[in-house]
Amino acid sequence: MNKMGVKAYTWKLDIANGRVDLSHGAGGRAMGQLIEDIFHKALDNDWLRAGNDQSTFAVPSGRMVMTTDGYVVSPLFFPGGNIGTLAVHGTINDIAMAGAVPLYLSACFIIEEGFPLADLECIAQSMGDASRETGVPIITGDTKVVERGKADGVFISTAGVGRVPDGLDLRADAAQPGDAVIISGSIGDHGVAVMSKRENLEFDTAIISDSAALHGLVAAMVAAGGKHIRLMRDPTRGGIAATLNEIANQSKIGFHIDEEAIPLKPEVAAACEFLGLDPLNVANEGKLVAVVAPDGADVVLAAMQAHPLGAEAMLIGHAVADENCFVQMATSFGGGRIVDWLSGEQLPRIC
Amino acid sequence: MNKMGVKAYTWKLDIANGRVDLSHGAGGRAMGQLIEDIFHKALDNDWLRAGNDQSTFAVPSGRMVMTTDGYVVSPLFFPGGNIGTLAVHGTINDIAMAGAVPLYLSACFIIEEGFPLADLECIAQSMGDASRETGVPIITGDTKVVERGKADGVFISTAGVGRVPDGLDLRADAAQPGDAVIISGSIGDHGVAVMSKRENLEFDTAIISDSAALHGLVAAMVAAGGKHIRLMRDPTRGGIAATLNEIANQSKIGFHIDEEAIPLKPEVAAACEFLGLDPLNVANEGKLVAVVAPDGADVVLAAMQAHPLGAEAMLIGHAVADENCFVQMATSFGGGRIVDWLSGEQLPRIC
Amino acid sequence: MKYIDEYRDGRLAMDIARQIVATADLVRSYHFMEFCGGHTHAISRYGLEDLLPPNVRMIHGPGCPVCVLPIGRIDAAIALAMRPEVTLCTYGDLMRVPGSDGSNLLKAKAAGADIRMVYSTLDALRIAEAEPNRDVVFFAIGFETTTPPTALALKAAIAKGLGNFSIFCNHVLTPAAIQNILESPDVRKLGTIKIDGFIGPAHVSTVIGTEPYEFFAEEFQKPVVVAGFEPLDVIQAILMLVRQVNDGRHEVENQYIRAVTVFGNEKAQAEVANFFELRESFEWRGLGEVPYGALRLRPQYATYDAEKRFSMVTPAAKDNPACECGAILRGARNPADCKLFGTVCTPDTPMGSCMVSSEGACAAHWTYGRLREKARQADAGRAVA
Amino acid sequence: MKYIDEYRDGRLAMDIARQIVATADLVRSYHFMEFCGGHTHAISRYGLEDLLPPNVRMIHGPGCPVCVLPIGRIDAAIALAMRPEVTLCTYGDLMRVPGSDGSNLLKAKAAGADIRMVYSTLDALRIAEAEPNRDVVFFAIGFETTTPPTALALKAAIAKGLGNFSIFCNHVLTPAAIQNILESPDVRKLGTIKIDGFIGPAHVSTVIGTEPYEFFAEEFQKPVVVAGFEPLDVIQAILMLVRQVNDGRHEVENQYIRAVTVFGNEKAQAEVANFFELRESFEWRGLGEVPYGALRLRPQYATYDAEKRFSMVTPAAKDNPACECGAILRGARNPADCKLFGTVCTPDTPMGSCMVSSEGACAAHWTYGRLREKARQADAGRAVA
Amino acid sequence: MCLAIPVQVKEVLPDDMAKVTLGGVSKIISTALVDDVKVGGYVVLHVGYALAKIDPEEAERTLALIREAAIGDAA
Amino acid sequence: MCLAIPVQVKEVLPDDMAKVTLGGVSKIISTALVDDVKVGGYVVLHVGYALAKIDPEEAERTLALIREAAIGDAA
Ligand code: SF4
Ligand code: SF4
Ligand SMILES: [Mg+2]
Ligand SMILES: [Mg+2]
Ligand SMILES: [Mg+2]
Ligand SMILES: [Mg+2]
Ligand SMILES: [Mg+2]
Ligand SMILES: [Mg+2]
Ligand SMILES: [Mg+2]
Ligand SMILES: [Mg+2]
Ligand SMILES: [Mg+2]
Ligand SMILES: [Mg+2]
Repeated sequence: MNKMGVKAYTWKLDIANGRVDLSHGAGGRAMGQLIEDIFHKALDNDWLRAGNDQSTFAVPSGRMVMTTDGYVVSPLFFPGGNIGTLAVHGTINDIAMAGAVPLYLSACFIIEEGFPLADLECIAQSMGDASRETGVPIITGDTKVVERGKADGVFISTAGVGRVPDGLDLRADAAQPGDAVIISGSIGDHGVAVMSKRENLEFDTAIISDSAALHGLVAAMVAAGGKHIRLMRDPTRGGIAATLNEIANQSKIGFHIDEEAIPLKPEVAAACEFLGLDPLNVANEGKLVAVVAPDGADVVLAAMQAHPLGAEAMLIGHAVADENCFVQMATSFGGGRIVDWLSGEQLPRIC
Repeated sequence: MNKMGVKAYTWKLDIANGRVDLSHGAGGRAMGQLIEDIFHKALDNDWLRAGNDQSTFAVPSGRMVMTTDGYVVSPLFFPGGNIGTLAVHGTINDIAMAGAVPLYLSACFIIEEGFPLADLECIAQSMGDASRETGVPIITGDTKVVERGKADGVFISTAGVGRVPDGLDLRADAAQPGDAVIISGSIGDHGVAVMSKRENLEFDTAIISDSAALHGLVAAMVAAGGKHIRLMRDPTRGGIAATLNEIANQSKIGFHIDEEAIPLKPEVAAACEFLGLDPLNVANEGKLVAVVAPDGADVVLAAMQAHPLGAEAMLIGHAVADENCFVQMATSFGGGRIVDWLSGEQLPRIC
Repeated sequence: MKYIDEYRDGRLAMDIARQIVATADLVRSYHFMEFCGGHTHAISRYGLEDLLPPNVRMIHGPGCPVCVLPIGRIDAAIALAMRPEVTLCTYGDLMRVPGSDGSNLLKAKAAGADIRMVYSTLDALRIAEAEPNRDVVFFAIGFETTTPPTALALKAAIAKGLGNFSIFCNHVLTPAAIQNILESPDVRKLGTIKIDGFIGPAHVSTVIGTEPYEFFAEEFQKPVVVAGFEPLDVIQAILMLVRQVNDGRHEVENQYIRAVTVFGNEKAQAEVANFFELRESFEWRGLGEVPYGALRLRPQYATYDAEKRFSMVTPAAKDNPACECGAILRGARNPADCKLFGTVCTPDTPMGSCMVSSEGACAAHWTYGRLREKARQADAGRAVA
Repeated sequence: MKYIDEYRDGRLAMDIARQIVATADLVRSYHFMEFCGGHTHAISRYGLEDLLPPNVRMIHGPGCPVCVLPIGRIDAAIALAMRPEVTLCTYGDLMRVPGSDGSNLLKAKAAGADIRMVYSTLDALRIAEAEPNRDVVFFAIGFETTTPPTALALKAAIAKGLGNFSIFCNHVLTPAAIQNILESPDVRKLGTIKIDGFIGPAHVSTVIGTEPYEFFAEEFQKPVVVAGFEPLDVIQAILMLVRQVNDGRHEVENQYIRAVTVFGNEKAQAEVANFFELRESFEWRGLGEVPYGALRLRPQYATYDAEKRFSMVTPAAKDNPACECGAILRGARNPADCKLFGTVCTPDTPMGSCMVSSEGACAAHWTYGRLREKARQADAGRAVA
Repeated sequence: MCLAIPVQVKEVLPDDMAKVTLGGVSKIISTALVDDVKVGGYVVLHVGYALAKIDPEEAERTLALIREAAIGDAA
Repeated sequence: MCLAIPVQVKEVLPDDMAKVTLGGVSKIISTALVDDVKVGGYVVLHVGYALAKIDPEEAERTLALIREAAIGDAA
C-alpha cells in the first residue's frame, strides 16, 4: 500500500457503480488510486500515509506475540458484521488469547475481478471503524486482484503483533486436572447469523454475530487473576467442541462440562434444530474459553462478568485426568455423552 | 495451526494421490492432520509445535518493522521457484527494504477444494527450505479451504516482522536531486520466467525467476554505507518503471536513467520482443533499487557487487529536480524518453 | 420450543424408568428393536439405556437410510457425478458415505465433480431452473418420510417442463425391511437374535400411518409401538412394550398420537403412488436383497429417471470384509464387537455406513456410548476383582 | 538479436540524419506521412524527429487498427460479450479501448462478461474446441497483416466442424485508407494538410506487396517508400523520400526489401480471398466512412459471422466531442493540440483510441514526446527571452 | 432417521407455501403435502416440507399419559 | 502497427508448424501462410503466424545501402 505519492488522479473512482477490474491489481496508477481512495481513506493513519511497503514502530524490550488468520466467510455481509470486522476482531482475539495487548495489524486483500467498489469501501470502512474502536491500527497492507472465478468476492488475511505482559505465559498444554473451564458468553451466535444468510438455507432470526474484540476483556481477566489463567482460546471454527477437544489433546487431560451451564440463546438452539446441527460445533467470533487454576476461578469469573463482553460468562466445567482426552458432558436430560469434534463440514442434515 | 496435540491419525494422508477437500478446512481432525502432516513437518520449528493460535518471542527495545503481502501467482510453479518460495522471499524483502533484519514470518493459506496434496506438500517444503536458508522461521499460520471455483489452487499471505538497525530511517520521500540510483542486478527475469509457463503464451527459455531473499545483501549495504542510503525498494509488480515512478512521486523529484546501464539478459529482452512488452514493466522478485546519497554511491555499489546477489549491480542514473516527477531515460539508440507506469494489465500485444 | 422441550424432561424420564423396573418381570428378559436411527440417536444421546433395568435391552435396527445404502449405489452416484455435464444434488448426510476404495462424494467433489449439497428438493429444482445447461440429478435417499418431497419435486419439474432435471431414486420402504428382519434366519430359526417387540418409526409413520404394522404384529406375534423421537416418547414406548409382553398382547399401539394417525398422510401417499412404483427387489446394506424393499420411478417418467437417462449401472458391492455393519443393522452384533471400531473406523475415517451417519449405530456408540461402555467395563472389572 | 539490433544503431542514424540535412532543400519544406503506428512508435521511441532538420516534418497517419475502430463497434462487442452464452476472445490491445460512457472490455469483463485475451487466433480455436458449450467469438481486428491468421482460424474451424466458433470481423484495408486521406478535402482541396509523400507500411506490405501503392503514387503524384519498423529503416526511408521529392519523382520504392516483395504473400492473399469479401463501406474512426475500407465474411460463411449469427447492430458512434483523434488520425492536428491531452486524457484514463493503443499518436506523444515538447518549449522560451 | 421438527405456522403463503417459526427463527416451507394448514397450528417439518399436522389435544393427552405413567400404574 | 519480429526457424514440425527462436527464446508457431520454410531461415512472426520469409541477401543489401547513405551520397 505504497501509492500515496501518486499525483491526484484525473478521474474519481466511481464507487457507487464501479467494479474492481484487473487494472486495479496491476501495480500501476489504477492500483494506487484504489489503495488511496478506498483503503487509506478508510484505515486512515500516518503509517499508511507514509506510503512504504512496510511500517515501523518502537517497542520496549519484552515478549511479543504474532498471529495470522485468513478470512473467507460467505456471505461477506451478515447480521452483526462483515468480513472486514471479522478480520480485525479475529486477529486481535488470537493475540489476546495469549493474554497479550494487541499493538498493530497488517491486512492483505485478495479481490475478485468484478467486486463492487461500493462493497469494498464498506468493508474497508468497517475495518477502519473496528480498528479505531479497538485502538489497534492497521499499519501495512497489500492488494491483489485475481480474475473472475478465481476468488469469492474478497478474501482478507490479517496478521497482528502484540505485547505479552511480563510474567504471563499461556500455553496450549498447560491445562491440569481440576482446572475450571469458563466461557465468556453464549455460544453459536456467529455461525447461526452467517448461516441465516446463506443461499438455500435462508431463515429469519434476530440473532446477530457476536463478532467482537476480546482484548479488553482479557486485560480485565489478566489484571484480576492473570497468574491463575492456564490458557485461553477463542472457539471459532468447530465451536467449543473443537476447542475443548484441542485443549484436551494438547494438555493430555479430559474435560467434564455441564450442558445446563453453557449459555445458549433460544434462537440459536432453534436454528440448530432447523438445520440438524449441534450448537457445540457452531462458530463463535466474540467468545473465549479460559482454563483457570481452581483457586482463581472465582476471581477470574467475577472479573469477566464485570466486563460488558463477559457479562454472561459461566463456569461450565472442569478438567479431569483422562488418558483418552475425552470431553464429556452431563446433558440437561440427566445423561452423559462424549462431545467430539465435528467430522467433515458442518452441513444441514436430513437425518 | 494449533492441532499438534491431536492424537495420531488413524489413516495417513494420501499425499501422492489425495486432494484437499472441504473437511480439511472445517476445524476438525482432518484439518489437524493436514496441518500437522504437511505444514508442521515442512516448516518444522518449536513455535508451530507448541500448537497455539499465536506465537511469542522476546525482543530488545528498539524499532521494529511489519509488512504483509499476498501471493496469487499463476502458474503456481515456475522455473526457479513456486508460490511458496515467493511468499517467503517477497515478505523478507519488504522487511529488508526498510534496512531491517527480518525476524519472524506468519503464513496464511487459502486453498481451493481439489488442490492436490502433493502440490501442497511441495509448496510447504519449499517454504520450509526457504525459511531455513534465510534463517527466518515461520512461527504462526492459518489454513482455510474454499469451494472449487472460489480460489485458484492456493493463495498464500505472509506477514513478517523485523528489527531496524539503530539510526537507520529509510523513507519513501527521502530521495533528493543528485542521489544515485542503483539496481542490484538484471531486470525482468521473474516476470518472463512466469509468463513462459502461462497457458497460451508458452515459450521455451532458460530464464529462471530471480526469486531471492535480499536481507543479506541489504545487511552488507547497511554495514558499508547505511547512513548514505535514502531508501530502497524491490521492483516487483510493475517492474522498475513502477518503482521509480512511485519514488519520484513520493519524493517529489524526477529521475534520469540510462538504458545502456540497466542489466538485462538477452533472453529476457528477446522474450519481451515476442510478447510486445517493455522489460522496464516486468516484475522482479530478487532485485532491489536503492537511492543513495551521492557521496555514498561508490561504497554502497562496491558492497553490493561484493555480495553474490548484487554481483551485477549497476548505477543506472540519478535523481533530478523535476516538478513533473518524470522518470526519463536516455535510450541506447541515443534518444530520450519518458518511462511511465504501465497502464492496465501487462498483456501481450499485437500492435 | 413447544412440542420439543416438554418431551425432554429428565426427571419424568427417571420416574418412568422406575415404572419400567417395577413393571418388568425379573425372571424374564425383554429385547426390543428400535427400527429407526432417530430412536437409536435419542437412546444414545440421552443415555436411556442407563435408565433401563438389565433385563430390558434395546437392539438397534436398520432404520437409517444412509446406512442401508449399498456401496454400489454410492459408486454409481460418484460415476454419475464425474460426468462433466452432470450436477448432482444431494442431502449433506451422503457426502461422507464411503464408496469403494475410500472414495466418497466429498472427495469426488474435490476431484472436480459438480456436487451440491441441498437442504430440500426445492433447492435442487431451483438449481435446475437457474442452470439450464446443466444436467441436474437429485440423488434421492430416504424412507417414506423423504419420498413425498421427491415426488413433489418431480411433479413440479414436469409442470415446469424442466428437461434437465432427473432423479437417482434410492427411496426404501420400512415395512418391507421389518418383515425381512423378522423372516431372517437369525431371528426366525436360529434364535440368535431374540426380538420381543418393535418401536415403530416416528416420522415414517406420519406418512404411512400405523396400519401397515398390523400385519407383522399379527403374523409374527410381535408388539409394535409407534413412538416419537424425543426421549420421553421413547421411554414411554418401552414401558408400553413391556406391558404388552407382560400381558401377552401383540398389538400395534401409537405413542406418537400427536402426529400419527392410523392411515397416515393420504395426500402424501397419493403423490408418491403417482410417480413411484415398487422395485421387485433392492439391496439393503446389511440385509441383502429385500423383496419389494424400495421404489423406482414409474416407466412413464423414464426421462426423469437418472438410472435410465444415463444408463447407470450399479457395480457389485465391495464392502470392507471386516466391517460388521450388516450384522449390526440386523441387530446380530453391537458396534463394540467390530474389530475396526474406534481404531481404523472412526467418524473421521468411517469404514462402514453405520459410522458415517450420526444416526448410525456405530456413530451413535462412538459419540454417546463409549463412555457408558467404559463405565460398564470398569464396573465389571471391579465386580471381578 | 539478428535483424533487430543491427537496425538500431544510433550512430548510423546520426550519420543518415546528417545526410538528410545535407540533401534537403533549405528553401522548401517536406511533409511526410507515416501511415503506420509502427512507424509512429519508432519515430517517438527513438526520438527520430529530433534528428530531422526543421523543414522535414512527419505527420502521424491512421495506421493503428485499434485507433481507427469506431466506438460503435466496441459497444457492439461489449453487448455481445455480455450475452451469457458468449465467450469473446480478443487481442490484449483491445481491452482498454473506450466504448461509450467510459465502458471498455476490461470493465465488461469485471461486470461478468466472459472475455479472454488471446495471443493468437490459434488460442481462440483451442478455447472453442475445449468448451463446446460456449459460443466462442473471435473479435478480429487488424490490417492486412492480421487478416490471414483470422482466415486460417476460420478455415480450421470449418475443417473441424466447430459449430460454436464465429468471428466478429473488423479487418480494415490500408490502401483504401490512404486513398481516402488523399481524397479528403483537407488534403486535396483545402490544402490545410500538405503531404509530400508516404512511408508505406512494413508488415502490411509483407502480405500485400508494394504493387498496391503504385496507384496513389501515380494518381496523386506522391512518392511512397515502404519501410521496416526499426529506426534505421525509418530514417533511411525519409532520406529516400527527400531524394524523390528533390528529383521530382513519385515512385513506389521499397526500403524493406528483406521481407517485402512486389506482389507480397500470395498464399496469404488467397486464404483471405477465400473467406472474406469487401464491405462497400466501413466507418474508420477519424476518417468517417471509407468506401471498400474493410472486409467481411463471405455470405457462405454466415454461420461463422458473429454479426449475422447474433444479429449484431452497431450503435451510432458517440465519440467524446472534445477528442481530436479524428483530426489527429488524418494528420490535421497534433496530440498537443487537444485540450484533453494529459489532463483528463492519459494512458490510464484514455478518452480516445489514440491514447489507448501504444501505437496511437497520443499515447506515443505521452510516453515519448512530452519530453521533447517541453525541451522545445523551453528552447522557444529561451529564444524569445 | 428423518430429522423433523415441530414448527408453528405464522403465515399461509400462495403456492402451498407457509412461513413457519420455531423458537424465534422463521423459515418459508412447502405445505403442499398437508391440507388445511392454519395460522397458529403446528406441523412436522422435514427437508423443507410439512409432513403432518400436530394435534394439540393428542399432544396434551400424550403428556398426561406420560405424567400418569411416571406416577405409577393407577390402573 | 502490427507488432512482428524476425525469428529463426529451428525445427519444422508437422501440420504447418515450426519451432522458432529469437535470442535464446523459442516458441511454436504456424507456418501455414508461407511456403518452403527451412531450418536456419528467418521469418517475420506476427500473432503466432509466420507472415513472410526474410531474405538474407536483401537484408545485407539494405544494411550496405544504409551504411552507404550514412557516408554520404557517392552517386
Ligand atoms: S465400526 Fe466401522 S467397520 Fe465396524 S461395523 Fe461399524 S461402521 Fe463397520
Ligand atoms: S489526447 Fe485523448 S482526447 Fe485528445 S485526441 Fe488524443 S485520445 Fe482524443
Ligand atoms: Mg491466528
Ligand atoms: Mg483465529
Ligand atoms: Mg505489497
Ligand atoms: Mg483462535
Ligand atoms: Mg509488503
Ligand atoms: Mg512486496
Ligand atoms: Mg487460525
Ligand atoms: Mg516491495
Ligand atoms: Mg459432474
Ligand atoms: Mg458472455
